[in-house]
Amino acid sequence: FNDDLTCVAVRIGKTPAEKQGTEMRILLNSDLRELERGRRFVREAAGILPNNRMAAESVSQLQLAVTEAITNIIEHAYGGEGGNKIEVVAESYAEGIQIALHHWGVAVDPSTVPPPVFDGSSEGGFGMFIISNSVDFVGYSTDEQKRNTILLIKNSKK
Amino acid sequence: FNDDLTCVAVRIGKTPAEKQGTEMRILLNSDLRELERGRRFVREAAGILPNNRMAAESVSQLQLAVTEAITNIIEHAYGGEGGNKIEVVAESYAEGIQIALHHWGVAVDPSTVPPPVFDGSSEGGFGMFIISNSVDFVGYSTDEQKRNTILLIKNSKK
Amino acid sequence: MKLNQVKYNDVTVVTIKGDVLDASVVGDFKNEMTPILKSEYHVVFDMSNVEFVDSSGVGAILSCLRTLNAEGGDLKICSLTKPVLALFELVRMHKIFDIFENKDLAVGSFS
Amino acid sequence: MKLNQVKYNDVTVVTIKGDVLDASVVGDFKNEMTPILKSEYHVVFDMSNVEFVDSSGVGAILSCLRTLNAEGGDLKICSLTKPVLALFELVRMHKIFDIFENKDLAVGSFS
Ligand SMILES: Nc1ncnc2c1ncn2[C@@H]1O[C@H](COP(=O)(O)OP(=O)(O)O)[C@@H](O)[C@H]1O
Ligand SMILES: Nc1ncnc2c1ncn2[C@@H]1O[C@H](COP(=O)(O)OP(=O)(O)O)[C@@H](O)[C@H]1O
Repeated sequence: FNDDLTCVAVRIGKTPAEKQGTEMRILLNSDLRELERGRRFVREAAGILPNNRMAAESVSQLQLAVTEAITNIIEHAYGGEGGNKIEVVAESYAEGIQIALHHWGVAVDPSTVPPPVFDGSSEGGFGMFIISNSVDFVGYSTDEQKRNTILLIKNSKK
Repeated sequence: FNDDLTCVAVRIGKTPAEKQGTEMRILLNSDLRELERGRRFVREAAGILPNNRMAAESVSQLQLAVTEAITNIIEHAYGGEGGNKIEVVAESYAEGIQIALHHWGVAVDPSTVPPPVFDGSSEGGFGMFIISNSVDFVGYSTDEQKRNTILLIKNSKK
Repeated sequence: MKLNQVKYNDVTVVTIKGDVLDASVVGDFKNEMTPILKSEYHVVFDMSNVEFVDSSGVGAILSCLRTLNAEGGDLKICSLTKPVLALFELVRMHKIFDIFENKDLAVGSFS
Repeated sequence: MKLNQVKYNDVTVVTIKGDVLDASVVGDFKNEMTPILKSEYHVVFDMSNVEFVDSSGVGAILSCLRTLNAEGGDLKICSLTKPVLALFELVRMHKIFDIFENKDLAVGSFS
């Protein structure tokens, strides 16, 4: 990790996030208290383009997907252990927002995850279903440096 | 540009493209003869994951969108001038493929482009319509270094 | 997380005062609910302040319902904000919970 | 780009021999078509070899149709491969062109 990223992460709480054109980055700790910052980051990314008329409902859905993804990274990929990093990169387009969540924990093969049980008998297992149903694209990948990416795309127009 | 990219571009014609985990890159010249290489690159990206069962029809549609996007970059963004670069980056997921086309020419605001005329009276103006209708997401952006990106996402499952 | 409790005869209305019920606060929520679930049978969650719930929040509310049901009690929910209702519908929880537009209807449903 | 020409009475069947008709070859295609459009009135494009067409290819074929129509001639198309037919439908060109399953039907349609 380079220090610039850390610097952005520190500053985003106070000032508008560092903007690189239409790209924004934030570095989060593997701590559930970071979820609020993750959602604020999404709100900022949604507001970055003057003509990006993403409906409030769509922004909420993207925030929900990002919350679930960060929670899964912290709880499952990092096994609930603090001190690990999650890098979040947003690219804003008039047509929508792309959010890439990078982590260096355990990868998941989403095709092995069973669908949720909706009969009220299970209190968990809804996260990945919620993610898939709140955005227009979700992809999971791992590169050769063992960096995992969860990629989310949300169209502005529904 | 760094030389590594150029190197990849040179090699892709003969060997499978350089693979960085699930990411692939290629550097194209602003020359319409590069279109075929663009399509071959898409085919390779579609074949990179063993469990990426992208239907042949979807691969064709993504190839079509990439062809139209490269053509637009060469003809409109670069005004038909040779000697300019187009960097193409593919990220493959089990769930689909993301293709980013980067160029340093004139940006387009897609909201200003009129929809095509379908009555046979016009021989052009179909490109952006075809792109939008051949992929699941298309986004246009420009960063502060004047690098333009056309981002295309194609889901594996239709 | 601070919960507000008001009793209407044998119905306890619990108002969630924070605007978020996500994985970062769900532990506190469950802890604060434990004594309430031990002492009460008829509970209403007034969620009018809650603008954001995630899957762990849904799971925690479901857990309250199951605890109460196991003791012969029941849980009703009221005043869901738009995004929260949308989530409940997405995970089909509108078929599991009795959801009411406002507190009065939820309280009244117990009698 | 090489075009193959065969005459059936007053109908000229032009077979596009390459498998691609995109912006990189559309200039050649138009050049090679120019003399044919000048001398012929009834033309069929046999596209059975063509696996890939882009918007400029569609535009070029449209241009041939318009040239022929302006002289009182006509253009029919046949044997579209699946991806090419999909593109024609996407840009509604199946409503502009007479498209036939095979060469015989296309040639026969002129009589
Ligand atoms: N990012 C991730 N990294 C590793 N494992 C994950 C990840 N996301 C999900 N999982 C696995 O998939 C399962 C289902 O996840 P999810 O649908 O979010 O429900 P829950 O988190 O409630 O279990 C998890 O229990 C975990 O085993
Ligand atoms: N990448 C681009 N860069 C600059 N201008 C573009 C780009 N793509 C499209 N345009 C503009 O939008 C117009 C419509 O493009 P398109 O729909 O592809 O049809 P055509 O290329 O046949 O004109 C173009 O004529 C051009 O002015």
